[in-house]
Amino acid sequence: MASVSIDGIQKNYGPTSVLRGVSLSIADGEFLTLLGPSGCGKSTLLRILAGLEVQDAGSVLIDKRAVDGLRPKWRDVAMVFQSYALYPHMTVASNMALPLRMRRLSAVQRLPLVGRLLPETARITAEIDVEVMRTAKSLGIGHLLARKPGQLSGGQRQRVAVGRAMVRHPAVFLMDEPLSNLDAKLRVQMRAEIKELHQRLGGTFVYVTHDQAEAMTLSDRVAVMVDGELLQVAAPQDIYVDPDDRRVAEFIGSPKINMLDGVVRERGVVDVAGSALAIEVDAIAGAHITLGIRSEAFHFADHGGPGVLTGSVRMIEHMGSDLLVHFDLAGVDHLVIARLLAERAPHIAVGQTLHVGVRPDRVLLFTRDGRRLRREVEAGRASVTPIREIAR
Amino acid sequence: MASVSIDGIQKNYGPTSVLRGVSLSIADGEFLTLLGPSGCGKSTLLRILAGLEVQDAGSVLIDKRAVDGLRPKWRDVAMVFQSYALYPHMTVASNMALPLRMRRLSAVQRLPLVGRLLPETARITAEIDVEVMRTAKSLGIGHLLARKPGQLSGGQRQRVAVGRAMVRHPAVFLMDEPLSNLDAKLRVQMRAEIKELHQRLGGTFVYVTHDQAEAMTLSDRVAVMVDGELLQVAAPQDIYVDPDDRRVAEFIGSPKINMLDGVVRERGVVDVAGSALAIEVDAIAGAHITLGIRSEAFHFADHGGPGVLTGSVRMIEHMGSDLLVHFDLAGVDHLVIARLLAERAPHIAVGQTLHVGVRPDRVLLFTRDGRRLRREVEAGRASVTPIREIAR
Amino acid sequence: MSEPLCLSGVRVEHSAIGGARRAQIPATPPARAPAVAQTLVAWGLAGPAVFFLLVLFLLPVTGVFVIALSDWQFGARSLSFVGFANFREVFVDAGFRASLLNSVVYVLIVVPGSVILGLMIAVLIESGRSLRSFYRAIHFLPFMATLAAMAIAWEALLHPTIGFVNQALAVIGLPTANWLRDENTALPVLAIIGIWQNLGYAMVLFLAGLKSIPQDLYDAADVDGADLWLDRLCIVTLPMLGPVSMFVVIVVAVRAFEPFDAVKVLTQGGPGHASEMLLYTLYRESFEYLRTGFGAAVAVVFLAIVVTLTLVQARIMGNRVHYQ
Amino acid sequence: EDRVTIRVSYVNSYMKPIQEEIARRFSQMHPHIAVVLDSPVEAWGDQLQRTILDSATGNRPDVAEHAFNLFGEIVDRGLAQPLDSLIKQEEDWSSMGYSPALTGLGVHHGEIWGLPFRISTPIIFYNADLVRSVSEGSSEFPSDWQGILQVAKRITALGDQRAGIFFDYQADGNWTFQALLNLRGGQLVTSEGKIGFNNAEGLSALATLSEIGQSSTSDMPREQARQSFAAGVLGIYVGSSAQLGNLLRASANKFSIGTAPLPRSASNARLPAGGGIYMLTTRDPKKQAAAWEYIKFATGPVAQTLVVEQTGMMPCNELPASDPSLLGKFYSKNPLYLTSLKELPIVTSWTAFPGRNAVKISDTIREQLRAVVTLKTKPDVALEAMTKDVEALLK
Amino acid sequence: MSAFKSARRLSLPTTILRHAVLLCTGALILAPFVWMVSLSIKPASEIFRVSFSFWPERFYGIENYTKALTEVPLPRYMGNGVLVCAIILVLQILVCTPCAYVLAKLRFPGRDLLFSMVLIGLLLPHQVLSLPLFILSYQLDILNTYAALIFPYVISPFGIFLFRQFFKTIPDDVVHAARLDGLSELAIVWRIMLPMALPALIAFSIFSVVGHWNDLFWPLIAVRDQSLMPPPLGIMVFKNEEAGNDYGPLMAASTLVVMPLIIAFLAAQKWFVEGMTGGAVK
Ligand SMILES: Nc1ncnc2c1ncn2[C@@H]1O[C@H](COP(=O)(O)OP(=O)(O)OP(=O)(O)O)[C@@H](O)[C@H]1O
Ligand SMILES: Nc1ncnc2c1ncn2[C@@H]1O[C@H](COP(=O)(O)OP(=O)(O)OP(=O)(O)O)[C@@H](O)[C@H]1O
Ligand SMILES: [Mg+2]
Ligand SMILES: [Mg+2]
Repeated sequence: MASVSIDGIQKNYGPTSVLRGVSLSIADGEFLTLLGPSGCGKSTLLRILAGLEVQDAGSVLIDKRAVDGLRPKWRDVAMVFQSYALYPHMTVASNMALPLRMRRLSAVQRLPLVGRLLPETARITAEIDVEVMRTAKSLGIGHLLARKPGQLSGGQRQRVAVGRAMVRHPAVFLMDEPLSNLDAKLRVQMRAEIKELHQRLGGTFVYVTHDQAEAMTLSDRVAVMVDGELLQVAAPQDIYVDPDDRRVAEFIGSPKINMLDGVVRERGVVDVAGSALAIEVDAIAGAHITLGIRSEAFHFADHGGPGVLTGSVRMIEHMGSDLLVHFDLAGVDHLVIARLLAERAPHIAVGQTLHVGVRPDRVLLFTRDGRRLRREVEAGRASVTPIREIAR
Repeated sequence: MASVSIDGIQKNYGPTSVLRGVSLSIADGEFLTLLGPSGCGKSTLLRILAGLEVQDAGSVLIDKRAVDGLRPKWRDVAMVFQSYALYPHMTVASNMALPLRMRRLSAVQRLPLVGRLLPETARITAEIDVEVMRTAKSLGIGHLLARKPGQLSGGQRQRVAVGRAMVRHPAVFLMDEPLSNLDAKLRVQMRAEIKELHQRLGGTFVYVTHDQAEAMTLSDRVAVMVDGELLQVAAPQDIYVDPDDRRVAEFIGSPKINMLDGVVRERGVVDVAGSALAIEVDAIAGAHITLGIRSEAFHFADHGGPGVLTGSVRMIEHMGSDLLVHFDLAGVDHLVIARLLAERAPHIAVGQTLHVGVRPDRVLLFTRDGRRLRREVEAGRASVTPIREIAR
Repeated sequence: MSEPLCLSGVRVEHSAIGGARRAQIPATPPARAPAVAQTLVAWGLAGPAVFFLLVLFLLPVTGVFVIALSDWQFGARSLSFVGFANFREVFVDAGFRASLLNSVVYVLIVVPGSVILGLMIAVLIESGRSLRSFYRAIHFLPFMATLAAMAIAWEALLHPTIGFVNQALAVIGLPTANWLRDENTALPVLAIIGIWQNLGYAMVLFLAGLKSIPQDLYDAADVDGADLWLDRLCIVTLPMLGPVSMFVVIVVAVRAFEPFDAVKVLTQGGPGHASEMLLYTLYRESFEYLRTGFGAAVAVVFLAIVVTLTLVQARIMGNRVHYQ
Repeated sequence: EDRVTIRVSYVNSYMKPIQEEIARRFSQMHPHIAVVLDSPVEAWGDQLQRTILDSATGNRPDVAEHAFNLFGEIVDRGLAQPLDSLIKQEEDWSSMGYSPALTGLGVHHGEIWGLPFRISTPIIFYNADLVRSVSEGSSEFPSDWQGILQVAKRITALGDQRAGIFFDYQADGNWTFQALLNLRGGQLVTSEGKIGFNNAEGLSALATLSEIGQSSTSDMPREQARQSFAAGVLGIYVGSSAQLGNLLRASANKFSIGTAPLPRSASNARLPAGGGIYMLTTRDPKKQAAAWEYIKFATGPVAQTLVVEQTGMMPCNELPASDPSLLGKFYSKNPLYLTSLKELPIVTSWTAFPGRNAVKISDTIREQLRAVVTLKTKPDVALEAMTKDVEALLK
Repeated sequence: MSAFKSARRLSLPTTILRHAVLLCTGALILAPFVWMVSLSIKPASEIFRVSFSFWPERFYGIENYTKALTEVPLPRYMGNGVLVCAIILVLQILVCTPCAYVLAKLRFPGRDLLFSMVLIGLLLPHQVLSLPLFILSYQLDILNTYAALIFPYVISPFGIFLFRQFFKTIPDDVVHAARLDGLSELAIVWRIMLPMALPALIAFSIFSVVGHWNDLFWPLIAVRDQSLMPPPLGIMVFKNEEAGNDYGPLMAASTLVVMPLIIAFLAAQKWFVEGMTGGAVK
């Protein structure tokens, strides 16, 4: 158990800058997820934490100790790889025992034949076997110890990889997309198991994924990373309902958040796509802003009126209990998607006119260059972009 | 444009029977999706339609003509493959032109050097180029014609594959999981494009997927296939709300439908997990039945009472606007999942007691061996299993 | 062979349809059932290969056996079977026995030599970043080079008076030798030439094997604490190369049974029978001494050895190599 | 007249320039006959096998050179045409320089099968400078083995990679071994075709070989020995007189070369004549005439002059030696070439074991000889082994 | 890419050791080549002098190379080599690829039999069959012609095997797509499979050309005529003719014979390794 503190990490591969000064502190026992699109540098950051890669600037502290010069072995971290990286020629037991053997046995004791003869070796090996067995049992793979990885299913392999990380009780667990090789059903199941594992072990977890569902369901906090920068670090729910940045809002949530350009008419009223929405906004009249409206922030309205947007339906997707209705709005060049309860809106058909209401408290406001504009009530929580900066 | 009719198709690979008498008619211009778990025989059926595989029994009619002996080339079908199957050594233009060249140019005209010199070749080639260009433009890949597939992104490749299928105006489009190689974001976008394409071209589409979201959102009708059999063919919404079979109900919907065993206490009352639910069921008292309750059929209740289930919370997943609450019910050996509106249930925490109400009209009833038990009001719509058959 | 004809028949039929109507379903389906058609097409495509496999491999193998069991001579119009007389003669022949023994010794030197050196060099090349393709190319050159020509270079190198080897040895005060004319050194020298030639091949195969080891495994070993070069070698590299190694051993062993050019150019099997090896014996008896039956019997023995070797090794490899 | 092409197959690549020159001159005289020369093989045994193989595969040459001791094999297999009738048709045969002694070399079973093209004898070449430097004053080259080996030992002792003596025991058909036997009055093969060396002469010959081995360390391929000789590091080279021309050219006047006859150790000492005859192997009558012309030309005065001057062999035609314009003056100017010629009186035939294994037998004997020279085997042991091996192959 | 890629560079001593060892082995490996080139530019007098230096006192390269090119028909030998190798390669590709395709992608009765025939062919060392092949060439009356040099190699079981392995990695869907696009099976082989198997094709071509350019055994048996000889045989004849008297031109000729392959290899090195990775080691 240890806290992790990352301070101004930079990393370049040749001319391309992959990490541009990433800083982050992770509390002892926290489950932190690094979430971001493919190629944004998540794995690189994780590998720097593990000591597999050397940063160009910045430093890493584990348990308040700078570990920058340390080799992976001495950092007290364990890593679960996307491909599991099990040694295919070793049994599950040997795979899991390896980290312990490398630490507890001296180089001489590890020698193939000679090593066995040394007095201590047998005792230590027996100890290790006991620990491996205990860990394997706790993961439900006790009966698989004699098999080789090739004889296991995907889920079992994943458990072995976790077991290999667990067995030496590291201070920090690093996991690089450990579920992405599993099929959808299994992924959901293993997700729950990892969450349960974290609760049981109580260790510090740093988890990398590009799957938001994983990030949202597993984490204490989510760090959203785009292009080598951390955009926001917050609890999952906050990332969703209260993103700091337009890119975060757009990355999180499926279907993607609807972004509508609007102009402030007067205090409390914003003109959007021909309608005036009553939204409290701390900006001068005439300011150009962007409204982020999640699909579920819309609701079906029987007829037009103030605070109601009107468009024509272009496509309907049935999602079980809900409908995803794609509709055109005058003056908006992409389709807007509303998630409507199927029961409330049973008669919608393609080509029809649709009226949807917007819940003003669920509308997110951004400047045209992507910064979040918080309304007065929220001002206490985050830095507010002074509205004067906003170009007309 | 053509109707497709499949009649009693059977297919075995050695001893394993992959298709066990599949019959299905697809109307002219319909978008039909074959939905089923991996390995159930969807691709096999599609390949039989295309003529790439020969059935052991049964026949296929396209546009009312039996095509069983015909080679793929003469069936007037086009196929889009999961892997796109683009020719990596040819440019996008050549990839798209190939089907036309093979059909319009004679063997002699296709010869590498000699062919060019023949009088007709140039004219036909020019015609083909024009058509390819037109199709490519309509798909927004006009500027990519000179590239090779290796230089394209996943989405662009997918469009090229669709273009190659479109360019010769086939009567039937067959698509075998065309989106499964794309990442989640792109998949949603391409889904919309395929739907739009169908509306524009108006052709008959047979679409294979194991992703229900795709099936639900795209199709006019969905054919659910499990283990080489068609279990139900119906409109997407019906498949979801009114499944014929327990397997269909379990396959469709995420999270998976909750299945709770219950016993009929008396007419209109069913005992489930210690509570009595008021559910109209046409069965004698004491009959053992299974209740299928979708997660969104639960709603938050402040306190226990009749029609309310009570359990203890084991895990909470944040899903944006909703919470997925996993809870224990006395006497049920798996966790039950309820989808609750985040706003209505803000104070739930792991370990707490949870009360959830059930909407009786959303409960699906099944016999213990999996057949659907329809209630009286529904009896007109589907065959009803006589309740006397149900074992106590 | 009728397959090629049948193949063209199928093609003609298709293009005829293609000319008549395009993108339309013909009213009458083709007469042949699709499965039969596919079989015909398959055998049609494979036809030339089947023909040549029969004529150039299976027929000659039969031929070798027939000749080995008969008294047939070049130019003879008839033959009679003499049972195993040729084999009896082969096995009492001192030259053949020496040749067999030499081949075995040669293989026992060349195979481990090439494989171990090849592995060592491959691992060394891959363990650093600089000059990789340079080293790879250098070590692979002998495999490409025309051995008949290179043998002459070796001869010059090993020349007892003007050769670089003896000159160098003399300078550092080591004893010199007449390498190719000394019974004790001729075979080892040929074996060294064999290693020189095959090591590059083994190396390239190992390099290919090394490249297919996932980087993740090394990372995992690093995190697990196996971060010394030697540990990584023992825990990841060598075990992961296991299947490749078996392949390399087979390939090199089969090649090591077939040295000819160096023997022919450098020693002609001499001095004595000191460097006589199976393929050279086969050649000499068949095409120089014109002892056809004897030569064929040698061929059969040779064949038996190589085939057994390969099969045994394939069996040892067991399910690690999937040909299907 | 129709153009005819004839294919000529000969032995030894060092003959290539000479053969090409002969063919060129012949074509000048006979423009309608084109001559194609096969690329040469290096040993008479190979030549025998090549002709047999080529005949079996329908690829027979029209004229083929074969060794004196092996051409019987060709005859016995019916691969050549007798020349007697052709000779009879030649009107002035008697004045063409073919003495009965010469034509006798091509006789088998009473018929003439070929005309000799080259004759050589084994002789001793020595590096006169080296020999002088070790023989303290006496300028005569010793005439007995003991003296020769003394010199060899001294040269070997000079060190610096020097070798005293090389005896070309590798010569085809055990030619030099037969010479050692013949010089002792012994023989390789008896007239009945049995082993002729299993006796005192044989043992003595092997003993000499063994002593040669003791007095110098090097066993090498004959080409290497010649190079070493030419490079001036080998003192004495015992081999065919045919090498004289080559050695003179290769040594390029870096030192002076001397020649000497092999020591005789019996009154009835003989020397085997090395070399071969030109045989008519074509069956095509039209080609036969052309081929016959070629054979006559190649064994005639002009060609033989070339052969003698370039190699050091004896002429196979009596005309050139007596014609001062051809060889008369040459011999007086180049006394080294006379050593071999002087041996003419004691020349005898070069013999081979009968039967199909002739070549293999001589290979087997050669291996034993090598074992003796390299001191791997004692002479008596080698003699026994040799006898046993040859008997096995004679069956 | 690399197996040993790691964050940390090798330590300095290890790096030095690596280069030291590799330079040593490399030097040993190169020694015959260096010696060959060195002798090829020396006059005979320097060759036979007991002393060594790589560079000659008197540069004699031009003379030696001229002699190598004129003394023997070396250009002719090389021309023969090019001709024979090219024809063999083309025929092998023509014969092997359809068969490999059939084995990799079609299901039909007898496929396993066919494949075992290929495997048997792969096992058989070709030289063992020289005797019957020689007799066969005689019966066909093609001895001592180009045809004799070519015909035993018209088919390469190795080629079939290599292409089959590679074709197997090409998804079936590509074949299906091609059928739907209207290509005949033969057209699929030439227009789709072969271009997609380019690395295998290059690796195989190198193997084939190297093998047949360097082959001494069969030409030694099959041809007599100097004008038909491929390079190794020609070199051997040249060596015999020189009888070791003049290493200079001989080494010049050797250098000339070895050179084309080395240049070709250096040019195609990348694909070659890739092809080996893709096909052979699987
Ligand atoms: N060794 C390397 N050399 C050069 N560039 C590299 C190297 N490793 C990674 N990169 C680049 O750095 C960027 C970040 O890579 P990284 O693997 O960290 O991304 P990621 O966020 O883990 O993506 P993914 O979700 O696809 O795994 C990528 O653009 C990648 O191309
Ligand atoms: N050529 C074949 N030989 C033997 N079995 C086969 C063959 N092709 C398919 N199968 C088997 O037939 C069954 C159905 O295969 P099919 O490819 O149709 O499944 P699918 O529904 O498309 O699955 P997925 O969603 O994974 O693509 C599978 O169990 C598969 O293993
Ligand atoms: Mg990553
Ligand atoms: Mg499928």
